Amino acid sequence: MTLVFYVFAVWAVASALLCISRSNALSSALWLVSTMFALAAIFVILQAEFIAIIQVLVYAGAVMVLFLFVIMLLNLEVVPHDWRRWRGWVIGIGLAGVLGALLVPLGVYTPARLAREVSTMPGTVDPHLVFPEGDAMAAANVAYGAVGSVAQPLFQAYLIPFEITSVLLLAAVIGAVVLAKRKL
Amino acid sequence: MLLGPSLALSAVLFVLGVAGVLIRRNAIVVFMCVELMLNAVNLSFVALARLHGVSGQIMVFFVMTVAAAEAAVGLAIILAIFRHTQSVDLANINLLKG
Amino acid sequence: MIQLVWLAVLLPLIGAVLNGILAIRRPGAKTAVSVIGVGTLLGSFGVAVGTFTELLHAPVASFRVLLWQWLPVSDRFSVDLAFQVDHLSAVMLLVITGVGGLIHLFSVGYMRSDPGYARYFAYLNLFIVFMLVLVLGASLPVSYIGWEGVGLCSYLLIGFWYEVDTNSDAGKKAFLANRIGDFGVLIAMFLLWWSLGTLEYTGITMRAGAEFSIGSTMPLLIALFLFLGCTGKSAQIPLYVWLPDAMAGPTPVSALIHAATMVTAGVFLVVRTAAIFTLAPVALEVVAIVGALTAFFAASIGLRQYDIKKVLAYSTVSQLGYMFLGVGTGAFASGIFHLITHAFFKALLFLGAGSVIHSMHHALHHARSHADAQDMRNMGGLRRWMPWTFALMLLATLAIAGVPPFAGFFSKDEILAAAFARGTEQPIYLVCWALGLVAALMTAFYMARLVAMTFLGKYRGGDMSAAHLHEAPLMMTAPLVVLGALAVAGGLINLPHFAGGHAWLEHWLEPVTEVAAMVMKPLPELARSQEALLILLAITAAVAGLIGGYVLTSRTVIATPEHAAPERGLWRVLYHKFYVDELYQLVFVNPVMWVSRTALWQTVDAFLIDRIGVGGTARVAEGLGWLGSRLQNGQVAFYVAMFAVGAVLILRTLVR
Amino acid sequence: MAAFLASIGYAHWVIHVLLALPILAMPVILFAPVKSARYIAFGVALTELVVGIGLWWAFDPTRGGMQFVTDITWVEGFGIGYRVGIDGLSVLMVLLSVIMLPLVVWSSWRGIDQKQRGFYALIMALNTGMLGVFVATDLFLFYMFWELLLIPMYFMIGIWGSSNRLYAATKFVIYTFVGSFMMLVAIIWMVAVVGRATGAYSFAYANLLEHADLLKPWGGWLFTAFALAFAVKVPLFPFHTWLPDAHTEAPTAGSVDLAVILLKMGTYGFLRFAIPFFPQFALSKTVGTVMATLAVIGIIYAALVAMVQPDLKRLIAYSSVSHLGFVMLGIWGSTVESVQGAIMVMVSHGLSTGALFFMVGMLYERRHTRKISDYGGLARVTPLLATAFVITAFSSIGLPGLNGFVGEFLVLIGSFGRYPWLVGIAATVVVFSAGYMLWSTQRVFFNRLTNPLNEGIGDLNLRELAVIVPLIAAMIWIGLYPGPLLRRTAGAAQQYVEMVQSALPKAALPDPGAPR
Repeated sequence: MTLVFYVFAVWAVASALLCISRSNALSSALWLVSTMFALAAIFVILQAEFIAIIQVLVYAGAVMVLFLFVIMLLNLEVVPHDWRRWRGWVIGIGLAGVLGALLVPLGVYTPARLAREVSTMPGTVDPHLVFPEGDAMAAANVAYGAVGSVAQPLFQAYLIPFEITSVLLLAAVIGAVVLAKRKL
Repeated sequence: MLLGPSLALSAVLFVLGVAGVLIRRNAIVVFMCVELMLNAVNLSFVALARLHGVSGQIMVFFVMTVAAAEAAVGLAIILAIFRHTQSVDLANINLLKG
Repeated sequence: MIQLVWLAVLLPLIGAVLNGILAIRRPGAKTAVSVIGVGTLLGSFGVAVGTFTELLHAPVASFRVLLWQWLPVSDRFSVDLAFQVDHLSAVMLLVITGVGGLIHLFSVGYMRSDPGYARYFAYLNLFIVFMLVLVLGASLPVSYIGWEGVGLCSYLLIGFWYEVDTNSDAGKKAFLANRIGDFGVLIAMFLLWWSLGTLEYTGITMRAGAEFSIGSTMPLLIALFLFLGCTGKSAQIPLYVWLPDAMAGPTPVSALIHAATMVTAGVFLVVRTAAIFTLAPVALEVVAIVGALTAFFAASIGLRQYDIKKVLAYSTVSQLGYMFLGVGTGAFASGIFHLITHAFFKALLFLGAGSVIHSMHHALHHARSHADAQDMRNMGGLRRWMPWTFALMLLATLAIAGVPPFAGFFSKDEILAAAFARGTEQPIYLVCWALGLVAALMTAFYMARLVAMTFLGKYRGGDMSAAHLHEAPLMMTAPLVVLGALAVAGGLINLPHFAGGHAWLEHWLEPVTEVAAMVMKPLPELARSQEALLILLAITAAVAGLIGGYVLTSRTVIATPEHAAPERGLWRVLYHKFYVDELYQLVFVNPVMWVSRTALWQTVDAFLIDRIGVGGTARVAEGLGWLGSRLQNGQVAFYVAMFAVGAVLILRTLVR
Repeated sequence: MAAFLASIGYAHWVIHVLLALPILAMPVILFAPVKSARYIAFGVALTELVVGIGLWWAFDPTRGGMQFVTDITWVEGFGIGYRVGIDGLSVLMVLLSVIMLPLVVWSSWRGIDQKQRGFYALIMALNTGMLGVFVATDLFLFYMFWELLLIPMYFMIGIWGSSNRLYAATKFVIYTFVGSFMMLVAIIWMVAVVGRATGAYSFAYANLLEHADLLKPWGGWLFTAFALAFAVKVPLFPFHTWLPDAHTEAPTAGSVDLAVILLKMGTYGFLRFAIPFFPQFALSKTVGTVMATLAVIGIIYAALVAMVQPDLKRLIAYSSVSHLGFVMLGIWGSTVESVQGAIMVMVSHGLSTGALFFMVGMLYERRHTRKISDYGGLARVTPLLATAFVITAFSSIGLPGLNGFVGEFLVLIGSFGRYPWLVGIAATVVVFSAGYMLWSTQRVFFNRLTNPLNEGIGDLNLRELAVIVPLIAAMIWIGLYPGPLLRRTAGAAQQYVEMVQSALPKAALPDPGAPR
C-alpha cells in the first residue's frame, strides 16, 4: 500500500514541478490537471473515495476546463521567458525553501505521536482512544457507504455552511458575468 | 498509516505552489499555482480526516466550492484586465498602489 | 490745613480732567482752559502756603495723611496711599506749586496761538499732580506713582508737537531713559522690603540704623540702585542724554519740568532716603563723584552749543551735578538749598529764553524766513527790543554764575565748601571740589556767551524780521519779574553764618536729616582763613568766567548758521556732545534691535520653534505616511511575498 | 445686596444659569433670522452679565474653600459628577469673562458681516466653555470643557479669520490638543490610583486632593503631563508660537476672548491642579528654578521680539506672552504677595490687552490692515481713539496708578525672596515693554499723517466708546483702588501658600525682614 502511495506522490510532485516550470501556460495547465489526478488517486488510498471522485469531477473537470478555456480565449503567445527577473527568482525560491523547511518536518507525525502531544495524560496513549472519531467514520463508512458517510453530517451538522456556499457560488457567478461581459 | 508521508507531500506541493506564485509573471499561471496550493491543503485535510473524522472531508468539500467560485471570479477579472491592457503580465498590472 | 493736603493734589487733577475734556470736545475755549489751568494751580499754591505756615509752628515735625489702603495684600505687606507732610515735602510743595504756578501763567501767553492749547494745559496740570504725589508720598511705592507719572507727563509734553518726528522721538527717548532709572528704584524697593520689611520712609529711617551696619553690602546695594533711579530722573552721567533732546518740547515745559521740578526729583529721593545713603559711605562717594563729573562734563559741552535752549539744558545738567555733589558730601541741606535757588534762576532763564524765542519766531514768521528761531547765531542785539527780558536774564546769569549778592553764590559756595571740608579727610572730595570749581568757571563763561550772543552786538536776523521784534507781552514778563526777585532774594533762605545769616533752611530741614547726620561723621570745621580763601576763589572763578565769555564772544564775528564755518578740533567734539548719543545708539540700541530682530525673532521664534519644532513634527508625520504608501506598490507578487514572510514567522513560533 | 441675593437663593442656581444660558441661546440664534442674531446674542450676553455680576456680592471672601458648590453624579460607574464651585482663584476670572461677553458681542457689531448667526452661536459656545473651565471642580468635567473650547475657537479663526487663517487655526488646535491629551492620561491614571487605594473611584477635585500623597511615586511624570497641557495654554516660552498666529488671524471677538480668558486657563490650571496635586515635585528647587527661568525668558524674549513686529496684533500677542510670563513667575514665587500679584496680572492683563485688541479691531474695521507702517499721525484725525490707546498702552506697560502696575509689582516683590536674580532680570522688561509699546504708539498715532487713506477715518462712534470706556474706567479703578479685588482673592492665595509651606522644607521659603 505505501509503495503505491509513493508512486503517486512522486507523480504528483513531478507534475507540480513541471506545472510551475513550463513557460507555456497551456502545458502548465495540463500538468496541473495531471497533479490533480495523482491527488485523486492518493485520496482513494486514504479511503476518501467520495472526495477523490469530486476532485476529478469538479476540480479537474470543471475548474481546470475553465482555466483551459480562458487560456484558449486569450490565446497568449508563448512568452519566451515568463520568469521574473533574477531578483524575483531568488526571493521566490528563498521564501519557498524556508517555508518548506518549516512545513516538511511535519511529515514525521505519526498518529501515535500526534495523540501523545494532544492528550494531556502522560505516557504513551493509544491513538484510537484519543481520536475516537476516526473509528466512528470507518463504521459510518461501512454503514452508509462512502457517499452516505459524508452526506449525512453534511446535511445535518454542516447544513448552514452548505447553504452559505450556495450563496457564495451564486455571487461568484453573477460577479464573473458582470466582470467578463463587455457591455451589460 | 500514511499520515506522515501525506502531510509531507502536502507540504511539498504547497511550497511548490508558493514558489510558482512568486516566480511566474503570467497571471493565469499564478492563479493555477494558487489552485495547486489549495489542492495541497485538501490533501492534508483528507489525511487528517482519518483521525479527526469525516469533518475533514467536508472541509475539503467546502474548499473546493470556494476554489471554484474564486477561480470563476479571478478569471473574469483577468479577462477584464486583459481586454483593457492586452497583457496578463502581473509585473505591469500595478495601478492599485499607494 | 495739613490734613487737607490732598486738596493740593486733587485741584490740578480736576483741572487736568476738565482741560482734557475741553481739549477733545471744544479745543477752542482758550479762556476757560487758562482759567481752569492757572486757577487750580493757584488753589494748590494756597494749600501749600497753608500747610507750610501750619507746619511752621506745629509741635510734631511730620504728619501722615492717610487717603485709603492701596495694596492691602497681607498683614506683612500692605501699602497705604498716604501723604507724608514734613519739613522737606512742605518746602518742595511750595517750590513746585509756586514756580509751577508762575510757569502756568507764562504759558498762557506763550501757547496762546497753539491749536493744542487745552491739551497742553491738561498735560501740565497732570504733571503737577504727579510731581506733588512724588514729593508728598509717604512710602516708596506711592512716590513711585509720582515718579513714573512725571515720566509719563514729560513724554507727553516733550512730544507735544508730535507732527514733527524728532519731537516724538525725543519724548520716547526721555521716557525710556526714565524707565531705566525706574528699574533701579524697583529693585531698590524689593531689596528694601525683603531686608527691612517696610517701604514707608519713616519705617526705613527708623529700622535702617538697627538692621544694617555701616558699610555693609545691603545698604550699599539699595543706595546704588536708588541712585541709578536718580541718574535716570535727574539726568546724571550715564542717563543724561534725554535732557538736551527734551528741549524739543515747548519752552515753558522745559522751564517747569526740565529745570525746576522733575529733574530735582532725584535729589529729593536721595535726601528722603538719606538714612540708607549714610549707611553706605561708598554710595555717597559715588553720588559725589558722579555729581562732580556731570557738572564738569555738561558745562564743557555747554560752551559750544548754539541753540539757546540746548545751552540752558546742559547748564541744568551741570547744576544738577552740583546738587548731587552737595548731597554726596553729606550736606543734604546745601543740596536742597541749591535745588531751590536753581529752580528760581533756571526757570527765569528758560522763560526768558522762551520770550526771546517767542518774539524771534513771531518776527521770522512775518519775514517768511525759515531760520531757526532758537539758534543764537540768528539773534544778537535784542537788547534794544526786549529791555526787560534782557535785564532779568542778566540778573539770572549773575545768579547762576555765583556772583555774591545773588542766590546762586550762596548755594554753590556752600556745596564747594562742604566738598572742600569733606576733602580734608577723604582726598576724593578734593578732586570733586576742583571739578566743581572749574565747572563754575565754565558756567559763568557760557552764560556770559549766551547773553552776549543773544542780547549784545548787532542783530544778525536780517532787517526784514527786525521790524517785527517786540518785547514779550505783560502776561509773560510778569512771572519773569517775580522769578527775578526770587533769584535775587533766594540766598536769604539759607544765609550762611559768615554772611550774618543763621542758615534757616539747614535748621528747618534738621528733623529730616537728623537720623542721617547721627550716622555720618559731621563735616570738619574749616578754619576762618580757609573759608575766606574758598569764597575768594569762587568769586574770582565767577567773575573771570563772565568777563572771558563776554570778551571772547563780542570780539569774534558770529556768522549765521547758513554760512557758518564747520566746527573743527575740540570745538567740534564739544559741539557734537562728545558723540555720546551716537555711542549709545551704537553700543546699546542697535545691538538690542539686531538681537531682537534677527537673533530672537527670525532664528529662534520663526525658525527654531516654528520651522523645526512645529514644521518638523508635521514633516515627520508626512514621512511616516510616505513610507506606508511605499508598501502598496501594486506588485501582486510583492503582496504574496509579504504573506509568505508572515506565514513563516507565525510558523516559526508555532512549530517550535 | 448680599441679603437680596441670599433671599432669591442666588447661590444655588447661579452657576447652572451661567453655564446653561448660552448653550440654550445657541439654537435660538442659529434658527433666528440673520438680522436678529446680533440682538439675541447681545440680549443673552446682557442677561449673563446681570446674573454674573451678582457673584461680586454673593461671593463671601472670608469663607475659604469652594462656594456655590453643587455635586450631581453623572456617570455612576466611574465616579464622574457634575461638580461645580467657585473659590478665590476662579471668582475674578468668572466675573471677567461675564463682563467681557457683552463687550465682545458689541464690538463685533460691524466687524462681522457674513455668516453672523454662526459667529454669535460660536461666541455663546465659547463662553460656556470658558465659564465651565473655571467653575468645574470635577476633573472629567474640567477636561471636557477644556477640549470643548477648541472647537468654537477653531471655527472662529478658521472661518472669520484673515489671510492664512487655516494654518493658524489648525496650528492652534493641534498645539493645544497635543499638549492636553497627556493630561487626560494623567487624570485617568490619578483617578485609578486613588480609586484602587480608597476603593471608591471619583473624579472629584476634593477627593483627589485629599489623597494627593498617594500619587507621590508618580508625582514627576503626572506633573509634567499636567504642566505640558497648561504650559501650551499659558503660553510658556517654548510653546508660544501658536499665539501670534492665532491672534493675527482671529477676528476681533476671537482674539479678545483668546487673550482675555483662554490664556488664563493655563495659569489657572497650574494654580488649581498641577501644583496642589504634586507640591513636593512642582515646587522643588530644580523644577521651581526651571519653571521660573522659563517664565523670565518668556517675559524678556517676548518683549524683545514684540519690539520688532511689523503687525500690530502680533505685537500685542507677544506682549501678552510677556505678561503671562509674570503670572508664571508669580505662581512659582510661592508667597501670598506673588500669588495675589499673579491673579491680579491675570485680571488686569485681560482688561488692558482686551481693550488693545478691541481698538486694533476698530482700526482694522476702518482700514482693513494691521501693518503699523500703513498707519501714521492718527492722533490728529482720531483724538478719542488716540487718548484711549495711550491710556491702555501705559496700563499694559505697568504705569503705577493704572491696573498693570499693581499685578506686576506684587509679583516681582513677592517672588524676589525666592528668585532674586530672576526677578532682577524680569524687572528689566519695564524698559523693553515701554520700548515696544511707545514705539508702536508713536508710529501709529504720534507722527506726521502722510498716508492719504488715513485722512478719512472717523473717530470712535458711540458704540465703540461704550465698549472701551468701561474697560478704561475699570483700569483706573483697579490701578488706584484694588482693595476689593485683593480681598476677594486673599483667602484662596493664603490657602495656596499654606499648602506650599506644608509641602516645602522651611529653608526653601525665605521670609522678609522683621515684619512691621
